[in-house]
Order: sequence, then C-alpha cells, then structure tokens
Amino acid sequence: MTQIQEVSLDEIRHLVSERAMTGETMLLNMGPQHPSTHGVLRLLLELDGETVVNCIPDIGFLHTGIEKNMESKTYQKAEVMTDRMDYMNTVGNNFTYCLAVEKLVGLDVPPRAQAIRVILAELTRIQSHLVWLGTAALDVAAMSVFLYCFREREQILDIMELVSGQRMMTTYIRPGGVWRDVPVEFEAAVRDFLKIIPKRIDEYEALLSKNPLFLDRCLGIGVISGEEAINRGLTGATLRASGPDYDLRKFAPYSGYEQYDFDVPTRTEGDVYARYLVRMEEMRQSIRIIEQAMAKLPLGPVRSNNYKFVPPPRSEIGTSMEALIHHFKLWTEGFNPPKGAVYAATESPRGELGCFLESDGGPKPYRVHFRTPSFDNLQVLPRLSQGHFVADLVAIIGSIDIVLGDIDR
Amino acid sequence: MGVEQKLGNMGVVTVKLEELVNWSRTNAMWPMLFGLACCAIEMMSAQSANHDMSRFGMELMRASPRQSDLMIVAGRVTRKMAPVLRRLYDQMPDPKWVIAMGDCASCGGVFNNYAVVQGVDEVVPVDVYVAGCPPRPEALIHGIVTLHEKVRGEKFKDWA
Amino acid sequence: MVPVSYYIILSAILFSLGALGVLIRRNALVVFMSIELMLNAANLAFVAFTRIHETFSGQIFVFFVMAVAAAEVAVGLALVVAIYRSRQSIDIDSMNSLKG
Amino acid sequence: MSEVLQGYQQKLVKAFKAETSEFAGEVTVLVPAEKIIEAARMIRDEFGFDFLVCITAVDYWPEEKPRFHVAYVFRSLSQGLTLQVRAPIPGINPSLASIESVYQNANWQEREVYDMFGIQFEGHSDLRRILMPADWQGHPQRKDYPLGYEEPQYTFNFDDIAARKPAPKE
Amino acid sequence: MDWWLVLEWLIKSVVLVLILLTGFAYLTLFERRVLAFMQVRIGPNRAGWQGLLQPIADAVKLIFKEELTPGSVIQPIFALAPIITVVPAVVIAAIVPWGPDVEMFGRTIKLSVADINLGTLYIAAVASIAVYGIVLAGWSSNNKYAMMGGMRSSAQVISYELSLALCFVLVTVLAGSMHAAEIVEAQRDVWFIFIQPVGGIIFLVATLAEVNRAPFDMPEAEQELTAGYHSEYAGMKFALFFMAEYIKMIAISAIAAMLFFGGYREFPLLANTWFSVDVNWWLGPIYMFAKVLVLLFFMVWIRATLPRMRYDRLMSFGWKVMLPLALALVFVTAVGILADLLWIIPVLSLAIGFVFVMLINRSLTMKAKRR
Amino acid sequence: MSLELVLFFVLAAIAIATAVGMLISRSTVYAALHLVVNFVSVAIFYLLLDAPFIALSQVAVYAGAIMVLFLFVIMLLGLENIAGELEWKKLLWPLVMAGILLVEGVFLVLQRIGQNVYVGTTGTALSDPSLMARVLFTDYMLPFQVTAVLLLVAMIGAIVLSKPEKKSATPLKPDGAKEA
Repeated sequence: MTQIQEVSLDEIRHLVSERAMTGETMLLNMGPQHPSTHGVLRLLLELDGETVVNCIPDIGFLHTGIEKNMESKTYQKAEVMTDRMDYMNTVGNNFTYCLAVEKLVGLDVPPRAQAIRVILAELTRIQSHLVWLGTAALDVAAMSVFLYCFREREQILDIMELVSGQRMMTTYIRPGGVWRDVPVEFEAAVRDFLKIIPKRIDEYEALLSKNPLFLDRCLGIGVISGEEAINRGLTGATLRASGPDYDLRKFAPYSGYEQYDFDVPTRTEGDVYARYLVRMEEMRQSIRIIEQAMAKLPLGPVRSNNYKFVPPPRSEIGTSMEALIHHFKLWTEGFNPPKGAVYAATESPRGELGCFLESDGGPKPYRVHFRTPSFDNLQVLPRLSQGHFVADLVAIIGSIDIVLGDIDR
Repeated sequence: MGVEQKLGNMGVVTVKLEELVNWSRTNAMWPMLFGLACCAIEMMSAQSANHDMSRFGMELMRASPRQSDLMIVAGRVTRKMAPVLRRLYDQMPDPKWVIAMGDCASCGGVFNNYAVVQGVDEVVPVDVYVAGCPPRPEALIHGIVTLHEKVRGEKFKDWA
Repeated sequence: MVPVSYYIILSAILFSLGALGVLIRRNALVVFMSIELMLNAANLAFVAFTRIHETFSGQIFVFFVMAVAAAEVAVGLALVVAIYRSRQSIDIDSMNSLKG
Repeated sequence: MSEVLQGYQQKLVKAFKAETSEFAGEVTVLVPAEKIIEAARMIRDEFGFDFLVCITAVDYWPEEKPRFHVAYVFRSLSQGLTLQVRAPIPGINPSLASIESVYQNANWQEREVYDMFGIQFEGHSDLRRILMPADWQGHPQRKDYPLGYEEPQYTFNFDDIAARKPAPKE
Repeated sequence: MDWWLVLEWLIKSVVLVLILLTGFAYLTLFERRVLAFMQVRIGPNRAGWQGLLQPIADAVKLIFKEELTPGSVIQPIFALAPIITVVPAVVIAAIVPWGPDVEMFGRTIKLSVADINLGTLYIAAVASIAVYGIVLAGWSSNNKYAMMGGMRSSAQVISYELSLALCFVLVTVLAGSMHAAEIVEAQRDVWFIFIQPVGGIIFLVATLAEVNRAPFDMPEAEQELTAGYHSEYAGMKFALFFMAEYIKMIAISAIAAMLFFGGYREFPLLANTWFSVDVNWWLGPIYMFAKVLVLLFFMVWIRATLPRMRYDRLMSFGWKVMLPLALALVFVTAVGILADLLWIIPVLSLAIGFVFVMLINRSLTMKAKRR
Repeated sequence: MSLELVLFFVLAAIAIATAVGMLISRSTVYAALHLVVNFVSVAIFYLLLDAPFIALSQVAVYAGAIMVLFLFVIMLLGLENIAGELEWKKLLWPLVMAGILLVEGVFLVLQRIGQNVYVGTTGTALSDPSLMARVLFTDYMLPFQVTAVLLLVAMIGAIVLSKPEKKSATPLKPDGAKEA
C-alpha cells in the first residue's frame, strides 16, 4: 500500500534470499496501514507466488518515547504513561510498574488491594483475550465473532469505569495499593459479568472450534517447538501453546497469586490452533481466579500507610498537618527511593511484561525500560511464516496476538 | 471535480442539489481503517454492537484509501508514521475529511517528546478534534455528528 | 443473406494472419495465440461448409477441434511455464536445444 | 538469595573477575564487556539459564568511563532463578559483542539498544535501526539527547513561544 | 421485422435493468441490515425511514466523489475494466424467466428478455467471460495487491466453472432441455433440488465462488490484500465493481432458483390450488422474488458466519472435491434417467455426498492428529 | 445490401482488425485481449451461420477458459512486456509466404464455390442442438471417446509438466508447512 521509506535492495540484501535479487521472487510491502497488521506493523514480504519466502518486520511506527518521557517525570506521575503502552493491558502495565516501584522502595501492599489488583488484572486479561479473539477471527474473515466479543468487552470496560472513572486508561493501581476503594456496586457488577461470560465463551467456541473452515486455516500453521520458543524468548500463550508451562503467576507469584487455585493451560502442538485453544482456556482460568478472589476479598485498607511513598487519604489532609505535608511533598517533589536497579515482571495477556527500573536516588526514575512480550513474540514471525501462504501469515499474526503499542512503546 | 463545476449559478436547483449532495455525504461517509493506537480500540468499540456506528451508514470500513471519505486518525502519530499518514491522505479522493480522534492526534496528548507529532494537524488538515484519552465511543460518535453538521453547511462554491 | 464464399475468404484471411503470427513473433505465448487463431479460422470454414452441405459433420468437427485446442493449450501453457521456470525466457529461438 | 544462585555468582566472579552486588533481593553481576559472550555461554550452558528476558542499557552521562551499562536479565525456567548481568562500556565508540549466537531473541533486543543508545554490537547479523526511522539523527535514550519537549502555547505566551520554535509550521 | 417484437424486447430489457439496479441498491441495504441483525446491531437507519434511503445516499455520494485515476495505471484498460465487469452481470440475468407466458394485448408475452434454446449453455458462456473485468482491473491497476487479487480470481473462476458447468449438465439431463422456460416447467411436479439435492448444494457453492462471495471472496480478501483487485478504484468506477458484485448475486440467485428451486413455479404441493401459477400468472414473479430473497439471505448468512477459505485450499477443494463429486452426480443422474428410476438419483447422490463429507472430515481429523 | 451483409462486414472488419492487432501488439496482455474480441466476433459468425451451440461453446471454451488461462500464465510469469522483438527487416519472407497462402486460398475458394450459396439465420434444423447430439453420439461416437481420452491425457500431462521440480521448491519450508 504505502511505500514511504523505499528500501533499496542493497540495504536488505542480507535478509532476503538470492532469488529476490534476480527478480524471481516478488517483494511486497504489507502495511503499515493494512487491515490485518493490528495497527501499524509493516512487513516486507518476499513472496514466491503466494508463498512467503521471507518476512521482514519493520516496527517503530508507534514508537512513542514512553521510556524517555517517564525519565522526566516523578515516579507517581510517570505512571500515566504506562497505560498507553500496551493499550490492551492497561491495568497490567500499571501493575507491573507499581510492582517495580514497590520493590525499589520496599513497600507492602495491603491484602485487599492485592485482591482487587488480581481481580482487575484478570478482568483485563479476559478483555484483552476477547479483543484478540475478535480480531484474530476477523483476520480469517469470521466477522461476526468480532462484534460478539466487543459486546462482552463493553461489560468489562463498564466495571473499569466503575472503579476508576476511565474505560481504558485507568491508572487505578498505584504504588502501594490502589487509587481508592472499589465502589459498592463493584461486586454485583463483577458477579453479573461472571454469570454471563462462561456461556459466551462456549458460544465463541461453538462458532469456531469445530468449524472446518476455521480448523483448515489454523491446523498445522506457524508451528514452533517448545525449546526453540524458549530460546527465541517467546512468552505467554504463544509459548505455552508449544509445551512449556511458563507462567509468571505460577513461576514467581506476585500479589498473592499463590493463594489461588488455577491451571496453566498448555498444548504441545505449537500451531495457530493450539494458541487459540490455550487462550480460550486461559479465559476460563481467569474466571476461576476472579471467582476465588471475589469470594475472599478481604476488608481493610487499600493503600499502604507508609506516607513517605504513598499519598495519605484525602480525608486526613483536612485534619492532620503531617498528612498535608506528606501530600504536598509527594505531589510537588515526589519521593526519593534508594539507589539501585530492580526488575519486576507480571504475566500480561501476551506474556512476560517486565519493568526494569533504575533509580539514582532522585525523585525521577533514572532509567525505565519495559520488557514487553509482543516485542519478543513478534520476533519469531519470520521464522513462523516461512513457507506459508500470505493468508496464513495473517492468521499467524493474529495468533501471536501482538499489540503494536506494546512493541514500539 | 465533476458535475458541480458545470452547474454554474442556477439558484434554486443548486441549493436543492447542494442539500441532496450534502445529505448523501453525511449519510454515506465511509471511514478508512486507520487505527494507530489506543484510540483504535475505542474506534472498534464504536463500530461494535453497543455503540453501532453503522446506524450512520459507516460500517463500510474501507481498507483502501481510494474508496474512503473520512480518515479517523485514531491514536498518536509518530514521526515515523507521519509521512505514511500524509500519503494515505493524499491517496484519498476529494471530498475528504479528517477527524483527529483523541488527545494524541489532536495535540500530542501526554506524549510531549521527540517521537510524537504534536497534533496531526501538522501533517493533514483536520476537520473535527475529539478530546479524550481515549475518547469514549460516544465522544467519537459526537465528533462524527459534528462533522455531519459541518458537511451539511458546505456550499458549492467552497468545493474545490 | 451472405454468400458462403465471404465466410471462406474471411477464414482464409484469418488463417493467413495466424500463420504470419507464427512466423514473425518470437514470443511463445503469442505464437500460441496465433495457432489458436488459425484453428479458429479453420473452425469458421467448417461451420460455413456445414451450411453448404446441410449436415452436422462440420459442426461436430468444430466441436472436436475445440476439445483438441483446449488440450493443446493446457499442455502448451504448462510447457511454457516449465520452460520459463528453467531458463527465464519464453523466446522460442532460445528453445532450440533439447536440454532443460 | 538462594544458595544455587550464590554458587553461580561465585563462579562468575572467579571466571571473569566480575563484581557483584545485591539490591532488593536481586543479584547483579558486573562482567567486563569483552567477556560478555563467554559469560553468556557459561550462564546458558553451565548454569542452565535458558531464557533471555531482556537486554537494555543505562546511560550514566556525563560520566565517561564507563558511560553505559548494558544490562541483561537471564532467567532459568527449570530452576526458577533470575540473574542480572551488566557490562560497562565507555562512551567513545561504545561497542560490545553480540550474544545473538547464544540467545536468539537478543537480535531485536540488541537492535533496540543500538537504536536507542548507539551501542554497536559486533557480530550482529542485522544491526539496523529498529524503532526510529532509518534516517534519524542521534540516539534518543541517551541522557544528552533532549526530550524534544514542546511548550504548550497559550494566549498570553503564544508569540513568545512561536518566536522560539525551531521551524515554522506549514 | 416485427416492430412490436422489438418494442416488447426493449420494454422488457429496460424493466429488467431497472429491476437489477434497484435490486442492487436495496440488496446492499438488505445485506447491511441482515448482517447487523446477525451481529446484534441495528444497521443503517438514519437515512430515511429505517435507512431506506441509504442506497440513494451512497449512490449520490459516489457520483459526486472525485474520479481519481492514479498515475501509474494502464489506460484505457483501467477505465474499461469496471464496464467489462458489469455488462456480463446484467446480461446473464436476461435468460431468467420471471413468470409463465402471459396473454396481453392479444399477444403472448414471455417474461424473460432472451428466450433462447440453449439457456444453460448461455449462462455458462456469459459467466465465463465475467472474470475478465476483475483480471484486467487487477492487472491494469499496476499494484501488487490488485494483481494478486486478479490472479486469484482467474484461477478461482477456472476451477469452479467446471463444477458449475456440470451442474448445468445435471439440470439439462433432468429436464431434457437447455431451455430456461422448459427447465422451469419440468419442475412442475417436483423441484430438482429434491431430485438432486447434492447437485443443488454444489451449484450454490460454485456460484459463491463464481461471484466471489464469502467464504470465497479471495480476489478482494480484505485481510490479506487490503481491497484486492479494486484497491486503486475510486468513485463511480469503484461503484461499478460494487454494482457488478451485487447484480451478480441477484442474477446467480435467480438462476439457482430457476435451475433447482422451481423458478417461478409454486411449491409442488400447491399445484391445482389458487396459489398455482397456472391459475394466477402474476404469482410467478412473486414466487421468483421470494426465492431470490431467500437465497440472498443465505448468502449473507454465510458471509456473517464462515471464515474465509485459504486460497490454495479453495483451489484443491474445487478440483479434488467439487469436480469429482459433480462428475459422479452426473453419472448417477444419467443412470437414473436411463433406467427410469427417478428415486434412485437422490438416494445415490446423497450417499455419494455423504461419503465425500466423511472423507473431508477424516482428512481434517487426520491433520489434527498429525500435527 | 441487407442488414445481415452489413453485420457481416462490420464483424469481419473487427475480426481482421483484432487479428492484426494481436500480431503487432507489444504487450502480450493486449495480444490476448485482441484475441478475445476476435473469438467473440467469430462466435457471432457462428450464430449467423445457424450454429448457436458452437457459438456459445466458442465463447465458453475459447474466450472463457483458454484465454483466461493465457492471461493467468502471462500474469503469473510476469510476461506482459516482451518489447522490441518485432523486427520489420525480418518480416519480408513471412509476409510473402502468408500472402501466397492467402491468395491461393481465396483463389481456390472463388474457383470451387459458386457464388450462389447464400446463408443467413433461417432457424433450420441445423441449429437444433439435440439433433446435433444425436449425430455426435451415433456416427461420431468413436472420435468422441478418443477426444475424451485425449483430454484426460492432456490434463495429466499438464499436471506433470507444471509440477515444480524438487530442487526449485521453496527450500525454506519448515516442518509445519504442507503441500497445497
């Protein structure tokens, strides 16, 4: 479609086969504005007829400079930037960042806040998987699934809006807890949702799982073995569809995930269909986690009372001089964590979302780096798509569930 | 462009035709699939069952700029993306409209840095700005209805 | 009413043009097309003769010719594709060696 | 800190004269830059860290020696361990051996570090800019690279800022 | 020269073209509303009452849209291609009889524009040249995506034309004629879909492929080729492609109704009642319209439900499943007609169809196991 | 001059023009398109000659299948423009030979066929396809069967020929990919 940066053949000589030089194979530019690249991914394809000989992803069309920008803000104010990174996993991004900050300064989070965090993170996971399901189905032209998925997603967004006032960019999870306690309607809303969603997931499966045309598009496409997947740094459902049961919620439990009873779904086939099955099962497991968390949602504070790092409640500001000072200090100057670097990670819907945070002792992060799952997951696309058709390539991109905001940051 | 140049000054006829054409343009405004970032998800929400932009005859998201009338710039435009955006805009046939959806497209939003274009109006002319980060689907639909109002007021002599 | 001889003459013209094409063009595909043109010219003559003799034989021959032409095109184009794959050219002058 | 990890730490210190530190329960090993590829081999083959989590860099500008730290996070899925390795490199012609041959996903990670910090990775198969446009000047994540902040214009300071803007807009 | 005949023909042609054009316009609305209904949405409802003016809005907008011709295209083929696509779509509908012969103004008027002897062959011939428009559009656009769309289309049409032709053979054998009206009249007692159900299904599948509808919409596969062969078309030229696609849908539904669903005839059980076409001739067009509508609804339903097939699977499905199946059905039908055992045809063909379905199913499960 | 005669001349002009056009067009796509028009005009001649079955078959087989195949191959191999291959110097001998052929043909025709045979669409028995089928499946049964075998052989031949050689098959095919 669009060819802005015309790449000369010499620049990519080391990337394409020698047949492209003779003109035997066709070089095709796909994206950055293309219906099935999930945003602004650009692929340079070397095609033999319709078979993909080589696929060279070109990313960065959504590079926003989030990391650099966060370095110029205080720890608290930098958090709003994280929402906009992986926009399908906004809560998860806050979560990761907050975990890193908490690790850096050594904050404890009250149990109620932990449970709320888990509920919201799992809701976000379902939400993200719904969008993935819709768009991946749309990629193979099953258009109705897309609209059904968004119908359910709206319900989750309503819950998010209920607790935080924003549909997507909630910034609800804060270092040391959450912004405020959930409103009373929260439980009823989540329970309503939990009542509906299992049936709906069954409906989607009924539409797709046994559909011969869908099977035909998915079976045996984009296969990768478990060992290679690990070596290539895959994480998330894309990795678990190949065998390894690497899930950070089990591997290094955070925020009380060790208290919940859930399975990590895995498949061994490692193809598009396996990834589809794993994600469908993950949604069910998320429902289990939410149910358990809802059942034992403890009462108590939702924010740490270490007012050096956590702003005191608004109600105290009017009565306590100390609280007022803390509040003023925190929002004008920020806090000064100790010098050092930490790495904290959570399991995002796409895989391991890590935050590398280095502090120089000042109120602003010295270096923030996000290890985003899609970045590494997309890296295997050339490997997965070789020898497949263009139509399969579309299905593969859908199956590894990339979010360009997550890749480019 | 075509017919309208030959019409000249024909008084009532032109006014009626003007109304008809503007009415048809508002009711059959095909948007181009141009999702960039977060706002693209809300744009998809606006297409979906709960909000249903198709009521305005807008569900025909065209993949090709040649067949679209409306470019909804949904999300932050980076310096790397800006030339692509411009080229896609140039590929659209007249009349064409642009909605800058969200803060990033309108003014750069929270990303005031080296990578992001501070407002898509640096690259293409924008008709309607929709505020929000991201705007709710209702806000987007409001933006579209506002654009409809604008289109209804267009006159023949304004057409290039 | 049209004299049958007109049809025959037209057929002859088309045939000659086809023959000319075979002789002057070096592109295998165009040569193929010229052969199709010649077959068509022959067909036209057949149908015209059918009108003279008032029997179906001519039409039936045309029918067979079409079948043969279809077969010929299928094989011929497959050959063109195979040759192009192996030597990147469909110039018939370059196809003079028996090597693949 | 687990004892296994401590053992690995000792080995690394012995083999490469590395320095170690611990912060917030995380072990960081400072390996000399020229030894990074051997260290990576050792970490993967001997210690069984089969998973490269991320590669990033930190810029300590205006300090010059070393100006950058390239940080690697390794993880062992079987043993449940995480290890941070850092390689200090100077600010003039910063370069480092690529560990792409050891961990395949280092490819893009290193490209990103190259793009953002201008650190050359020797032996890298495809070292091009990855996030920024190919003709971009400078490396944005360096501390001496400006953020590119654009002041918002209000009615009272519109002309002021317009005068200061580097180039007039179309 | 019978000038009345010419006049009659002229009137019938104009009426048919008008019907097709309005049908096209409202089919787009119909499709959008039905899709919206299936996707729990509302669909266009702002332009006019219940969105009834939506097609007019679309049309007027497209007329007043800039006629943009990219500089790199190959003229004049680029300009001709949309026309080449539309003409066969309209012409093919000429053969369909919309009702029985009518006595009017002291003359017998046939309710079809072209009443020719070789009806089914005519359809095959016209349908086979319809592909040129798409191929040439793809080629002349000078765009790799469009080119791929055009090539896909040509390969697809070649593969599915054979099955389609064999379906015509089926009907011809069953009716003992190629004449459209005679085929319809031959279904007076029983529709051919009941005699040859598998044949009817093959015909419907092949027509879907022939008119490039989902799940066989390879040439414009949005997710793969952006907009496929019409990527570079804008304004009215694009509208012509749009029009051709929908007119083809209508025409092909009408043909399917004519060949397998009794055309303008009533349901066989209603014969000799007031509802019979023999009693009230004007019921014929109504029946026909209803059948076309139902078939169109099916097409939209399929589009809403099924994923797109992959291109190579589509080809192998055409060559390895549809063609042998259609051949076997022709054989069975011929045997049944020769042996004068009409009941044997549906039984045997259903059995064969079942075997094929089992085979496909088995190959899929094998594939699932093998991976 | 009757209407049919006018029609004949117009069509003949089209047929000859497109045949010439095919010969001299530089792009193979244009050559193919010229030929398509030529075939359609010949089909109309068949209609004039009371052979509607042949006419429609002509459109379906030649225009609909054969030429689409041609176009497909042209586009598949990207052979649209094989420029500069028509050399007018070398044209002399072929022209002479074709001219001789033409003159001889026309001479023979004029000599052998009386001018008195006129044809037009009369709707005679010749246009009835069922009668033609009767002849085809009785008198010409053997040739018909032979043609069927020929088609089968051609099909197999085409499949064998167009199958890519082992070594030129995509070498990068990973384990997951499968044959079409």
